[in-house]
Amino acid sequence: MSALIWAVSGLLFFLGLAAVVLRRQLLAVFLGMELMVVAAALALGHEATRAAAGAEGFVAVLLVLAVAAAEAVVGLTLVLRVHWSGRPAEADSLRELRG
Amino acid sequence: MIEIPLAVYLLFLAPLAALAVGFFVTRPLKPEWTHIPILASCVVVTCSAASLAGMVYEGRGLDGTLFYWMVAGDWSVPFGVRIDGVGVSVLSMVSLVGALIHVYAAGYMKGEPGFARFFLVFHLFYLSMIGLLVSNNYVQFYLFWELVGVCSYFLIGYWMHKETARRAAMQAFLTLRVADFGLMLAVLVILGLYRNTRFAALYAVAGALPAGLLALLGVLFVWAAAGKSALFPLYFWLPDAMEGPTPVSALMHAATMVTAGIFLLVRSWPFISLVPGLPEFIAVVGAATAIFAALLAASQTDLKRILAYSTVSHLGLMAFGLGLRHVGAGVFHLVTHGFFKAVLFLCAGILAHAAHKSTVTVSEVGGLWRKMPLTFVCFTAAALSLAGFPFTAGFYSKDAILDAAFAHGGWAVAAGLAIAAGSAFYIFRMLFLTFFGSRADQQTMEHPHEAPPVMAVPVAFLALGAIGVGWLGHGLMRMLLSGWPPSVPPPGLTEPSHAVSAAALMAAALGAGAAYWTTMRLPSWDWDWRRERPALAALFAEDLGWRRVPAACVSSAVWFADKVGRVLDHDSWDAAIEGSAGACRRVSEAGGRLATGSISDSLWWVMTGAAALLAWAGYR
Amino acid sequence: MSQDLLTLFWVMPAVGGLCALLGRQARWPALAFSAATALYGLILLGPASSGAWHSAPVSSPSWAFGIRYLLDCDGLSLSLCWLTAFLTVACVIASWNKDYPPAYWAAFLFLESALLGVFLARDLFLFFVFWEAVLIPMFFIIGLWGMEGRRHAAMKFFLFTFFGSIFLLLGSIALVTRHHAATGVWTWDMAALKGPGGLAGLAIFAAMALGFAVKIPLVPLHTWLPDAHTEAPAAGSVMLAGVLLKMGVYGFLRILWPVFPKLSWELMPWLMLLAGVNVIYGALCAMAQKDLKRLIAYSSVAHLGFCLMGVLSRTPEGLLGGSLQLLNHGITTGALFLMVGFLYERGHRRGLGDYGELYGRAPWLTFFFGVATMSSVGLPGLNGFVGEFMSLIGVARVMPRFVFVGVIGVTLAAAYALPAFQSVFLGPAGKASVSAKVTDLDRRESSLLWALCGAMFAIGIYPAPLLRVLEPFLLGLVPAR
Amino acid sequence: MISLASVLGLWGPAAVLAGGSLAVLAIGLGASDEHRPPAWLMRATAAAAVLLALALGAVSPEAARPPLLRGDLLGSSLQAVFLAAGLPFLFMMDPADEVPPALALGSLIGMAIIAVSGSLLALFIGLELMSVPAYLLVARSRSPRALEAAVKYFFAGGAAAALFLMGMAVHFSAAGSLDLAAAPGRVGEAGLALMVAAALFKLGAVPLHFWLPDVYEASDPELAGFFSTGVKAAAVLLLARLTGISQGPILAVLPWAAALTILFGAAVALRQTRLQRLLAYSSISHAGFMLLAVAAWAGQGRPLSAAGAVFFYAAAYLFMSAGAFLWLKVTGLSERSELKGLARSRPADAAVLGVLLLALAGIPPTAGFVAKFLVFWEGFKAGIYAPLVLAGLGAFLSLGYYLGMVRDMYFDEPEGEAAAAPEAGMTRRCLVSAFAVLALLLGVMPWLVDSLRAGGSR
Repeated sequence: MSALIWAVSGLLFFLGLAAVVLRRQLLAVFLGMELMVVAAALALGHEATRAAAGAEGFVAVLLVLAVAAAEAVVGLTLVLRVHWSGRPAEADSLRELRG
Repeated sequence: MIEIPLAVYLLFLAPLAALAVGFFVTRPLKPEWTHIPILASCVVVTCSAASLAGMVYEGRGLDGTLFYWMVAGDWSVPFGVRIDGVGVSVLSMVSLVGALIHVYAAGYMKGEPGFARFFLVFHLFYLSMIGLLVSNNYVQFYLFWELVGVCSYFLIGYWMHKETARRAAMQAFLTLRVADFGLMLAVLVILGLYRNTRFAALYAVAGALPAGLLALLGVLFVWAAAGKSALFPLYFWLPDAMEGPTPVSALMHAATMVTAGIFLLVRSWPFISLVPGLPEFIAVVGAATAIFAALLAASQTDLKRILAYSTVSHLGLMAFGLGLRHVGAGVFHLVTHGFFKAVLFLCAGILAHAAHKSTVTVSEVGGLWRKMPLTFVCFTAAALSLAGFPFTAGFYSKDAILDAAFAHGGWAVAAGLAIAAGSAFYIFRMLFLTFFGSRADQQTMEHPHEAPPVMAVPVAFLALGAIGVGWLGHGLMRMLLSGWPPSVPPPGLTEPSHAVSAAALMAAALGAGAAYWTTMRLPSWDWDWRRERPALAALFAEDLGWRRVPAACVSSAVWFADKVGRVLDHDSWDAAIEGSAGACRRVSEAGGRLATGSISDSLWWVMTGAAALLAWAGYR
Repeated sequence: MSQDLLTLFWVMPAVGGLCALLGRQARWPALAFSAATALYGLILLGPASSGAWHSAPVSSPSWAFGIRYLLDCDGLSLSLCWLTAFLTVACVIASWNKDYPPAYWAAFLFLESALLGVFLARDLFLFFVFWEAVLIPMFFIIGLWGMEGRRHAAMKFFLFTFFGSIFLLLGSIALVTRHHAATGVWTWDMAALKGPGGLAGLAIFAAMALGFAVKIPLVPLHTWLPDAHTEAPAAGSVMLAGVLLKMGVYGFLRILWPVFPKLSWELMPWLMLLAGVNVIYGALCAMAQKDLKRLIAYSSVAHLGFCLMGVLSRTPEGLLGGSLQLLNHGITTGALFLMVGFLYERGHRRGLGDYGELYGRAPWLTFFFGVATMSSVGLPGLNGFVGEFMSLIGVARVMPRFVFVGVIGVTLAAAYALPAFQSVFLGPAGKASVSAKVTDLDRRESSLLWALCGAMFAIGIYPAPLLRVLEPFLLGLVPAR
Repeated sequence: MISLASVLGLWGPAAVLAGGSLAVLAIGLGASDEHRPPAWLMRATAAAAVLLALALGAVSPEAARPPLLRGDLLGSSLQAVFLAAGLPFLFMMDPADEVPPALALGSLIGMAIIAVSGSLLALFIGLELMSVPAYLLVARSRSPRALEAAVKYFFAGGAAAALFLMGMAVHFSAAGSLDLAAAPGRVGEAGLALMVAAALFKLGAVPLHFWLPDVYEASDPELAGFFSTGVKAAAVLLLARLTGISQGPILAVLPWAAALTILFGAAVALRQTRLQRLLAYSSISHAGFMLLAVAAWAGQGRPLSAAGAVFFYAAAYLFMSAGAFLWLKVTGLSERSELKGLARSRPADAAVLGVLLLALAGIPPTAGFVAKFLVFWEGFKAGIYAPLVLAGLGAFLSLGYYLGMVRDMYFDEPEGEAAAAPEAGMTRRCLVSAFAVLALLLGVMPWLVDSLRAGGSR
């Protein structure tokens, strides 16, 4: 059972990773990031059931989701600011800082 | 501690005091009086040399230390004095001839702009020559040996405005420096193995030295002597050194400095004589130099250059005598040569002084014996002594060498006779061209006048010496015995058999006759062969091509230095290091370009970094 | 008490530097403090020669890891301190009537205080701090008041020495940690440290030797020297050649020999080879130079090669000769650079062909330059000869065949020094020559040179007292073979 | 039983900071739009909160065992460093509204949590709490490219956080608990690797550093100063905590990563023309040295005596780097070419920057030298020789630009008219020169390390 969960979590993590690295649009990258966080949360939740240390795992999942939410707020505002500034929300449009 | 007599201290202190007074007192205040304290010190030195000679004559030699010069823990180099036969005999000649030449110089150099500078350096040379003759260990010997070289640089180059004088001074100094390489290496090798270079200590252990070391030391000493005493390979600086004023030529390049080389050989004789074949080698080199130089002397037109080549020839002769293991004969000829060569140089000086030029060529003089009788008489006396006519000093000392040549037999006899004939030829050619019948195309001097007394008197004294010194031969030999290292056969002076004297006289007469025939009978012969065969004349002017060798050495050294200095050091190695800074810049720019600024690239790098860490953790 | 006396010795110039910085007229405090330091140095002779400092009680508390503020002064250190102090006074006087800002005078005093620190420090860490602190003032002296290419020369000087001192630092740390591993004691005292044997010892020795070699300079690492000397101001080159080059050989003597007695003896032939290359290479490069200062710089490379040869031989004559030659080279090359500075002040040119026939216009300058050239060529009777000759005796006692190279170096010395002297002072004045502008030395300059030439003659004629001062520490380095 | 002292010691700083941030926000909200509260008030309250946190931090907590939290000396000393880093940031901040001080306090809270965290979860929360306010602070900077930098920082930081999470999960599966305890087996080590990667990202170690130059260049100088000192000290602490739970394989890679970071940072900084970007790359190089210090400390089995090097480097770097960045703010220079001939036009400023640069280069007698010496010292004791030699070469390379800037200032003639010096207040100039003096003094009086060593060996 746990192998299946870990496979799903690994797959999700890898998909998120691929999105982060390969996709051009910022939102797609953001989604990839969230996907990786969710994969980690899934793994954590599963392990929490098995672990003997009580509720530590579950508390961790809750806190991770809270932190992910906070991150999302900040991330989306930044992406929107880029959009409003007239530049396409693409990774390539933000290349002035170089060298 | 051996009680050191006052005379020894005077030898050093008098010149030092004179130099101090000269430099600090008379030079700034009254430059033309600089020679007064210096002449006084010459007198003091000559007297103390005479007293030491008397002391040694009675057999009381001396070898003591004045003070410790270099010191390092238990090791030290003393600054000492060794008064023995060899040293004192040459010392007395040098001090006497030197003093007289000082007097002569006072007259000759009067009115010269650098009068004070000249006399100070001249006397410093005098002091260092004396120091060299009385020092008791090789390090101190090397000290004065180098000092003499430096003084010769400043004296030859006295007339700095003349380009030829400057080049001659530089050539002399560098050649002597190359020769001193040998002496310094020898002294260092001795110090390296024995930590002590006192002559007394080394003579005692001379027999026990390993053969290889002895050979090396011998060769090095000969190399050093060849430089200083102008033997064959390194003689070319001496003729050019005539650029200096005549007193310099007289003192240095006739009587004293050039004999230092021979003196070194005599001082190191216990080592040289133990090396099989080395004395013969010296004899061959000496003879070759003598004949070669005599030939060249005969072809020169400048009076002083003739005498310069004659000095080279006679130094060769001394080396020849030494080489034939007749040390006494060599030293005796050294002493007599000092006198008559000085007279010849001083007379040439008087002629030049009269013509108001630094030097005079043969074509400018002629038929002067009536106008300058005293100079003529002194010149002739010295010329006879040089050629070796009976009852002159040269006769006794030259015959002693010829006697050694006859004893050795074979090639030595031929060489001895050739030298005798050659030297007679060139000296009488000079005598006839200068003092008798003026040639048709000669420009005779306007109004030749006799030299002032301050120059004439010393010449006269020296001429007497040139004649009389010969009779002191036996006294000299007795003196040489005192302090002579026991391991070597004593330097005896055999009475030359009548046959030898006759043969020598015959050769000399032959030379004189040939000189008479070529100069008086065929008046223009001396000039004609030069015009008809310019190539031969040029060859002679270049010392039969030998002058090109040192010139080639110098230019190749400068070329090599430029290759190392400019090409290797500056253009390639330094450029490589500067280049490395450029390489850093290129790496830096490449690193900068790596940061493309796009988000996906930086994320890609983050992921690869994490993957690398993961792999590393997994792998270990 | 005794440590504080030594602290006062190196602090005095630093205080002087501060006064010079603050005061408007900087040259008077500079002269006052540098002269005071020089005189103070003489007072230290008494205790130094009797070795009173070494037994000084360890009063200073030890900072972390055994590092301690430890000063000591024996014959070798004291003589080098004298050289530093007197050369600084000479530099102050030499640049007296030039309108330099206060920072110039302060830089020289800070430089002097750092140099004194180097020669007095007995704690390896303290030695390193002073060793690096010397770089900053020298960097500014070359960079701010140098000639045309000063920017590049200052950077090259700093980077070269810094590169060497990184390895010196790594080597020192490795040495101390290895010493602790062997003896369990944290100490940085040079006298107490003993280097490990085997490969580790070799690595540490190589690292520290590299740090010192850059300073000597040993040939492959020497290319900073000609640039630094040519571009530094006259007084700057005097200090650079006079004292900074000595720190390298001093490092070998003070640290590497006592810490690695056996290893340094085994490595002696290789280092001797390097020193020999130094001598010949330096002389050949000097012969190829057209600029007077570059020529003297390369001659310093050759002279330092002799010092190193002497020091490497580990014989009484060699050690004392090498150390004496350090002082002699300081005096001789200091005088040469001073005079080139005076010449540059007048003619604003440094080339060999730019002058000629100066003996008429500047007889005293010619006399002093002649004496200095003869001393640098090694004429007996002057100081150069005594140092070089004793060094070569040391070499002859240890590697007889190698002394051939040394004597060739001595002969080559004449080949570059005398033609230079002759073309500048005696030779013909070409059409482009500026000899017309050259006037003779004034009283200030000639008094300076009289002192230096007096020292040359004194050491040349009677070196025994100075050799006795150097003896205490050096004779301890002679290995019991 | 949990004693009051330990609670105060552990929770105190974070709580006070939180209170301060709320107070600042309250003042901001309370005041209506017309009469805004005085600009300095917000920053003063924030600074007061930080000072109080510092005081509480000084109360050294015993090793209490409440859940999630565990304090030790290295934690409390590095906490002092990043709290101290906050002060100049707050002081030099342009007086706008209440948001930047609040964000700064938020970030400091995150760091305080890392300092006292006893479990991986607390570490993650601290990491995130430190980073998120930072994204916003960068976005609010005045530079036109601030937004671009903030976006880059956000996405890179987010990815790193995700990695950390995944590593935590993997480690949790192996260790069974989130405590900072070593997990058996290869799986635990793999999880740790991911977490260390995240820590290295935060520190700016080379392969993961590409975000750092852009962020430092676009943000205001005082913010960049805060990042280079405060955030980096926290990242070092995070890494130090993580090395505690490693069996060893990860520890072996740290020295090599450090050496690579030092060399790469110094090399690229050589040719930078914009000063803030140059200081960014130089801070990467210094991060490499701190990484080397941590590696040496961990290599020796994490003895407290070896922690002195980590602490002293962070402390010395605080003065040097913050000083340099604040110098840029005070003098308003931005291009390296503007430095030419500065010694003539503005000697005082040139002298201050000169001392700071010599300290950054690590030339005795400055604090930078003592810091580098300690790193070399601990490195040798830990036996990592080759990376040390590379670090030495890196220090040599860094001399190229540090000394290059000094050379430009002192030896060159000024090009073009000197940039008009902004009317920075005298107090700000004194602060910067104070930093320079401290950088010098720390080098000469290394008693600081002695006292720590004495404290540490207790």
